[in-house]
Amino acid sequence: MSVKQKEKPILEVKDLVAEFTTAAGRLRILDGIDFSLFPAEILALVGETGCGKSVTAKSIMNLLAEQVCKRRGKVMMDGVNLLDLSKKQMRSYLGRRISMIFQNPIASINPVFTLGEQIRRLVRIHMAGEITRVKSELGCTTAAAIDRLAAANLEKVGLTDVDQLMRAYAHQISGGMAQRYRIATAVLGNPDVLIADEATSALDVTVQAHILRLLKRLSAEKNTAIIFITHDLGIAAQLCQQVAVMYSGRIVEVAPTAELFKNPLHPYTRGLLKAVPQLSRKTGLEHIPGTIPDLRNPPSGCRFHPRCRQAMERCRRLRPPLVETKSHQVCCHLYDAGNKEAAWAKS
Amino acid sequence: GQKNIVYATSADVTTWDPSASYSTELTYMVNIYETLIRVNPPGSKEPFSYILTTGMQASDDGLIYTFDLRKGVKFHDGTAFNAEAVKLSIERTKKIGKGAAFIWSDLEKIEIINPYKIRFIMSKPVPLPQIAASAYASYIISPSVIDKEPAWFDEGHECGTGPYMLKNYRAGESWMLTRFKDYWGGWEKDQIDNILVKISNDSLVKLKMLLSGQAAIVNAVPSDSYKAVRDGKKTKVVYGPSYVNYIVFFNTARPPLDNVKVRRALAYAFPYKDIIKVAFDGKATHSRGIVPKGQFGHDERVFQYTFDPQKAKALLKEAGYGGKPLKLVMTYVAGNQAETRMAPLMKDQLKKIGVELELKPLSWPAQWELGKRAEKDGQDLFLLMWWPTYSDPYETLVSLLGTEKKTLWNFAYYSNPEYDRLIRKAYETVGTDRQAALEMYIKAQNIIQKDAPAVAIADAKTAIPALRRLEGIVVNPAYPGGLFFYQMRLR
Amino acid sequence: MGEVLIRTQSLRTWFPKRKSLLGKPGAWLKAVDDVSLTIYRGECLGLAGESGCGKSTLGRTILQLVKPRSGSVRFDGTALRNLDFRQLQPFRPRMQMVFQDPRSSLNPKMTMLKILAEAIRANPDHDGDSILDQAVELADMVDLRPEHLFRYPHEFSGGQQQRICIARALATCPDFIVFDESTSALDVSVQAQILNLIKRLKQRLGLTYLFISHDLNVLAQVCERIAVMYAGQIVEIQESGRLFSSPGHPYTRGLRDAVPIADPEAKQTFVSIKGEVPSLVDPPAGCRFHPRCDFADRLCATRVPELQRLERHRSWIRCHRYRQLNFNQERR
Amino acid sequence: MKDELKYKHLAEQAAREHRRERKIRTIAFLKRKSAAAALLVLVLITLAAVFAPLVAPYPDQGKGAVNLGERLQPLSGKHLLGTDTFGRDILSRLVYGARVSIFGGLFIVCAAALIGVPLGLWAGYSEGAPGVVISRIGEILISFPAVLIAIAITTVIGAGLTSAVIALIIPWWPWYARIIQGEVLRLKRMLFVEAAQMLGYGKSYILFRHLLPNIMRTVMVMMLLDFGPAIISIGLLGFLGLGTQPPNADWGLMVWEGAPNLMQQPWIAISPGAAMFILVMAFNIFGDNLQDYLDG
Amino acid sequence: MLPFLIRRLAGLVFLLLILTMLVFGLSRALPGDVAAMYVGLKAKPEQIQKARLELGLDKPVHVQYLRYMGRLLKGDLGISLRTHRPVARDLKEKLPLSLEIVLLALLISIALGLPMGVVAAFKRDTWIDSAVNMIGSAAVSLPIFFLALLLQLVFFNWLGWFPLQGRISTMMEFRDPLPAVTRFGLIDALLAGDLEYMADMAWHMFLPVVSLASIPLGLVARLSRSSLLEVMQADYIMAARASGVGETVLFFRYGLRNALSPVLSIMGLSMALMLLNTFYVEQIFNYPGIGYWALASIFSLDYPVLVAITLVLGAIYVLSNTIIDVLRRWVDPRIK
Ligand SMILES: Nc1ncnc2c1ncn2[C@@H]1O[C@H](COP(=O)(O)OP(=O)(O)OP(=O)(O)O)[C@@H](O)[C@H]1O
Ligand SMILES: Nc1ncnc2c1ncn2[C@@H]1O[C@H](COP(=O)(O)OP(=O)(O)OP(=O)(O)O)[C@@H](O)[C@H]1O
Ligand SMILES: [Mg+2]
Ligand SMILES: [Mg+2]
Repeated sequence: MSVKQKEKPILEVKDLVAEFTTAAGRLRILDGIDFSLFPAEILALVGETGCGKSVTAKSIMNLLAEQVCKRRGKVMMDGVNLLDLSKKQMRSYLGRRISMIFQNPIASINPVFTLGEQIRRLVRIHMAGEITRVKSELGCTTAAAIDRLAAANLEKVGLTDVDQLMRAYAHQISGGMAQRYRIATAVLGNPDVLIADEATSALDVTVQAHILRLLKRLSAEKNTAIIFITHDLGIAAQLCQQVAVMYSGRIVEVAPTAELFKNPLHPYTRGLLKAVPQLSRKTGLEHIPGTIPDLRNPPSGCRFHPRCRQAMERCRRLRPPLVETKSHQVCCHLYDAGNKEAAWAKS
Repeated sequence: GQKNIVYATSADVTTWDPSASYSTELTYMVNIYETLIRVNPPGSKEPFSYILTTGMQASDDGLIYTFDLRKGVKFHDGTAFNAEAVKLSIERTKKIGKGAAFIWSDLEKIEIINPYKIRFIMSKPVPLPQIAASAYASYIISPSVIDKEPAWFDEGHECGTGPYMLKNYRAGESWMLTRFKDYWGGWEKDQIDNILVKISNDSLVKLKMLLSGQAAIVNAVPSDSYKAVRDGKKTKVVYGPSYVNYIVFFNTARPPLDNVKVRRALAYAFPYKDIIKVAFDGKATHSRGIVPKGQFGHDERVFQYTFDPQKAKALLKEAGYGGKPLKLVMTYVAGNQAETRMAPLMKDQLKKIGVELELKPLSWPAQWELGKRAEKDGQDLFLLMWWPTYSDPYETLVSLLGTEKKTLWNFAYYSNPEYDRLIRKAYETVGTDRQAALEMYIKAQNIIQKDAPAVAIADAKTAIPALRRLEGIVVNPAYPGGLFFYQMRLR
Repeated sequence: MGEVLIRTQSLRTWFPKRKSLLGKPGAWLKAVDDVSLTIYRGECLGLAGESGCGKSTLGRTILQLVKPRSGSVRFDGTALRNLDFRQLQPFRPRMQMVFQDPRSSLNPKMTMLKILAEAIRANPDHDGDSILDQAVELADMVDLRPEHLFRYPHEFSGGQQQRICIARALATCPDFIVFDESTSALDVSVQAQILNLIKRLKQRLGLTYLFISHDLNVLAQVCERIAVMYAGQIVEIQESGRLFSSPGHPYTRGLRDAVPIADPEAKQTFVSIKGEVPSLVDPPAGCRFHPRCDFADRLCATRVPELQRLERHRSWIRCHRYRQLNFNQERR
Repeated sequence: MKDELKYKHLAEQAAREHRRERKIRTIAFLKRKSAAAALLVLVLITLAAVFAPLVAPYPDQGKGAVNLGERLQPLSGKHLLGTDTFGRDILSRLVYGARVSIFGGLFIVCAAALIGVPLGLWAGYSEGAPGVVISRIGEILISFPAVLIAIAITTVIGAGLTSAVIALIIPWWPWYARIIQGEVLRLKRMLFVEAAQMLGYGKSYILFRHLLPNIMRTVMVMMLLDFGPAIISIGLLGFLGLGTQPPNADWGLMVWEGAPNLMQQPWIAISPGAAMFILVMAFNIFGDNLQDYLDG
Repeated sequence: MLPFLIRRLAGLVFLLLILTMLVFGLSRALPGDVAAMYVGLKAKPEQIQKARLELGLDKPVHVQYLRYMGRLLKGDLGISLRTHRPVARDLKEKLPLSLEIVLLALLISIALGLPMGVVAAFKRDTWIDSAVNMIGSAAVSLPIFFLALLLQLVFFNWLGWFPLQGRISTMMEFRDPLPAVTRFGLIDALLAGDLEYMADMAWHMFLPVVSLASIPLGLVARLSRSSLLEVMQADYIMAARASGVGETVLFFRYGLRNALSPVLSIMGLSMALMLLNTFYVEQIFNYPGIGYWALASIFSLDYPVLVAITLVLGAIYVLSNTIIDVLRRWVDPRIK
């Protein structure tokens, strides 16, 4: 954050809290999320299963039904808190300002309509201006203009044989193609923010590479800011400028990528990095002991303390504050004013 | 305008071929076709009315009958009626051999004397007038259609001399009887032009149709509703005699009903009065022998079983069935309203004398089929609704209890040579000496009452619910279910 | 080391694809097509390749869970292919498999104890009285506590479920275990736990593994040798270190380069293999990889390359041009 | 030895925990008003059926004894639901008729499951010929009107509740076979089946130890939801006179017997019809709730 | 698509073959003397014997069956034992009557049930939702004969809004019948331009159709609700929402089509169920269709009619399922 202080963030999430009401009672899934996203920035959001990455994404998009999930806090975009918007008001944001792609690309395409039908509808929704432009330029019908725009959008994400593709159904195409198609539909309204929720986890490495390259290009060309949610620290390292590490409903550390990998501050981040298998590393893997907390009765204080080797008495009682260092933001008692030295010493 | 009525009924048509007809289509047949003579209802001055004839002479030995035929009668297609038509019709019926054709089995030949005089020569002195007036197998058909197959008729074609013609036949659903302009009897004011027949098996529907005025006449309403219809402002019930009676056969071929005492015990245990009240709305008579009241052969001298549980118990004890309850099975027709009401009453009473009666309602074919095979392993009691084909007790007596090589109707599996001989003799005597025949019939019936292979429960009455506006409804038991629309007047 | 535990020879597993009207297969899906490989006792052989290339099928064929169409599998000297159900039974406990999806591998209606007991009983020479003791021992071996034995699968986390699966595989005292993507559904930290466990067990019990994964990083952690599979065929078998430093096959290289490295310094560009995975029903003629290969020439398009033995012991490659191509340089 | 005791203790504790959890869930389930109401209705009717001789005001009339003195009485204190054409107390007959509905329905559903489930298991597990043959037979039986089957059976063994029940089971079990077959085909792809195969266990072992426990839930829900249709079907056959025979009570038969009097004495037909409606509705609501609860 | 249709057709032929064998075999194996029934009440032994020869009943069963099949191929279904009319002819008259009310009932159950389910899903957990749920449960729980009687009692006896029975007013029956073009009464009346006739017929059909429609209506309403709710949870709905597709389009266009497939399957079942239910409904409303005929034939063990009806019902069952499957493929291209 400190690097880009001069720029204004395009998206700011402040103290986002999400609570689910389930049969088991109220679950506080998000426990105060804070981060900012700057134009053209790719931010990685990493963390273990169930730590709330997807809920964060869906909360930002305002996609969760109010009855199931109560949210507090702010998701600021252009000075507007998205959480305050009604479904109807939200429509002027979704797809236009902020968009999202999901883990399973095939499942996120409606199986009973052709790809063409679906993308055409989105063209109609988001590209009204272009449609009239193309119509007047080429002197064709609206339908033809829509077709043309749809095809152009598909070609932009590197899909070939577009005519045939538009006539295909979701189950007839490969995962890689499906994800390209989803990206095409997601960025068709030129959103400023794209959230990619594990967008490549279901794909092969070779296909994943293509998709990652595509996203990188997109971000560079269109100034789209991307939140890339992933398990894979490799992707975070290679694709993103900033990395946010999440643990059980909180972001425990945010830092520029190089900084984070070189100098992880939070004990959880450190553990995570040591657990990543790497071709080059010959030494054995280390793992974080214990398991992720049960959200039905989360640990008091710092939610990570039961698994933390450096846990102190304070960690058990107090929720750690957000501490800003030169390049990091970290949520840990080790970096409280009084404790700083101790922490540095230990690391 | 026209006088139209709706007749709602369950009496469906099994065939339109007058030679083969032997079932409920009789209702319509008597309006479309005619017989040479017609039996009059009991209590009439004359035993017969002349229809297609004007006179009849019998020889003393009862073997030769000569008829004078009516002149100026036309068939529905315009063909003239004459002796040839009569001869061809009867011969066709005999040849086809379906339905009630057996009534002509003692006919030797028919001689045409002139176009309007014809002679029937019999091999035995059987009661030919009754036969010629039979509700089945005695209709005169136009020579123009005499060669047609039954299938032709079954499509809804006809060609008779009757006052009504058939129109718009929709099998199992509805059809119309419409006035034959050139009917020899001529037409008067208020006679009915069209009768729409609507088939309905549901007595409730028929009741509602009648009450709402949709139907002018129906063949039945729910048993408990007769009072309401009878007392209705616009509706009435016309009662009349009927030859329909309900008979219980005892399986004499196997224990315990092979024991006459047990059979008699049962006969004393049936609640005749209750049955008449609940099943027949009080409008039936306690049977006296298996020949129904009103028919020739029915007589006060025939012994009658009455409801007497004490006696029944005593008889059972005598037969050695005093202690443990006796288990018996009774079959009856599931759809028959009277029978479904009789059965529980019988069961209830028999229980009181220590007989456990299991009720087994079946469809008619199933009941019949079981009855035919049942000597060893079928029902013990067989409840039958019966009506004679023609107005002579012989058919009833021989069919139901005469010795049979293969069971057809004798569900008692009863055989008594003396009885067989007696009724045959009576049958052959009736043409010449009616009184002697009657004595023989009474004797035969008393044999039955003593042996008790079967006991008749009730002789039904015909009850015809109709609108009060519809007059002239005449019940003629010789034509069971037959409605003579020609006699009716709609005011 | 050096003793052969498993040897397959020209193994072919074809699945009938869509039946014609008469019920005869119209076409075959050649999931495994001409695979010959050797697994030595005590080693861990990795199996890498893209999704759908037949990795799982190969593993299952070796274990005789699917019957091959032709070729042979020898386990400890015995040809397994022609054995019937009964004859196969003594071999079953000696070979086990651990799947990718632990949740579906555990019967939701059985407690962990029942699951383990079932496996223990499957071993013909198990000690009948002490099933509970053995179960406790097994639980201990996979770092679960005895009280876990009485829980149902849905009461465990994903990592714990995978531990149960491993314990079940161990219960029969096998010689050989196939791990089919056993860690790919897990989080990194849990994955690390499981990988460590697997490695530890191998050392402790002297097991032999076939370790299937699409994640080369993971394979590098546990395997001595790695086989790379492409469209039903093995294209290369290499010692794991060499495979990364100097991959022989263009496909292997492409695969290697596509894996993101968790080190921002590495500066990867995500240049990857072009094109899509070929259909297994009618794979390309010649070298199956040639349509996607940057180095293919005419020969590659027409002639099927043989799996050739490299100079180095226990290394094989299936490529016409591997001598010309030298990917010896370190990764870019 | 000591260890064993300890494990035994642990096992007991686990079981206790399980029971407690189930209890909590059950209580939550019963807190749903509709479920509780439905269950109450079911329990009441079942109790009435079981203790018919005690519950019915006139037990012998419930069994068919006539009482000509009190024919066609309207509702009154003496006869809460009036009397029928034989003077029998309708309430008593309803109570006895409940036996037919409940036990007949129970029998049909159980028998259909007992036939259908094993066949479905077999068809699903062995694929190939048995699967095809069983599903073909099922298809044929399903497309065969039950009334005709009832007729056929009636002509052989006579009309009665037994024939009606048999006639309904015949086209009923294929549904179970069909659903179970699908379920087995699904479960068969689960990896635990393969795991068991790998341990050397044979088909029947896997079928009964692994697949069967996993389909029991489906079967239970299906049986519960089938109860209503089964009861109605018995009623339908009773209505046609192909089911229970008079003078025994059966709700369908009672509607049929009462139908001719619908205009003057509507209570005769309406009470059994309404009773059947309430019972079936209770089963349906309870089944729906249970399904929700098991799925959720 | 074509191979699929061919396969289904082959299946149909196979099914009919088995059905004929079964029913034919049953009709011969079961007690009940076909010849005696043919001759009718009070038949004499020699008449029965004659009929036996006439009907070919003296031949071995397989010969009889082959003969029957031979005639069947020519469209001859034999002769009714009860009415002695060609079965095929009656079938031609009565089947359309029943199909007409069954199809109308199907139409109504969809036209009402689907919107009910959709609205309930859309207004999930509101009073509308619970009302639809209640109505749906009640509709499937009503025994059909009871419902029919109740409708008669209320709408004829008490309110007098609808006629009691039959398919047209008796007044109309005194007029000449309409030319039978399609044999569907309403359509024929429309073709003949006789709107009065048509209205009268529709008025008579109302109560039978309502009775028939009750169960399918409940099924469709409940199923479309639950299916739609399930579909609305799917990833692709979430994805479309995230791309800015409006809620109404999402629900009524994207969601509905996905939810339709199970609803369609239940319609195939409903069709078969309703055809069986005509047995009761037509009896109660005195509606002269195939159900009424079947029931009358059942009680008189009119085997040729029963065989024919079984065949027709079997064929309709398979055909309607085939149509439904075609529709489902059209709605959902994933179905293979
Ligand atoms: N609709 C819901 N109702 C109740 N709980 C939910 C719901 N959606 C998510 N959760 C819970 O919220 C927690 C966080 O879920 P989320 O999907 O955000 O995790 P994630 O970090 O995306 O995990 P993964 O890496 O597996 O995708 C989980 O414990 C999950 O069970
Ligand atoms: N039982 C089977 N019947 C038919 N086809 C099958 C069967 N099992 C696998 N296949 C097919 O064989 C091919 C190879 O499958 P396999 O599961 O071996 O691939 P894989 O390399 O393990 O892929 P993944 O990485 O996705 O697990 C696939 O196209 C698959 O569809
Ligand atoms: Mg997620
Ligand atoms: Mg696999």
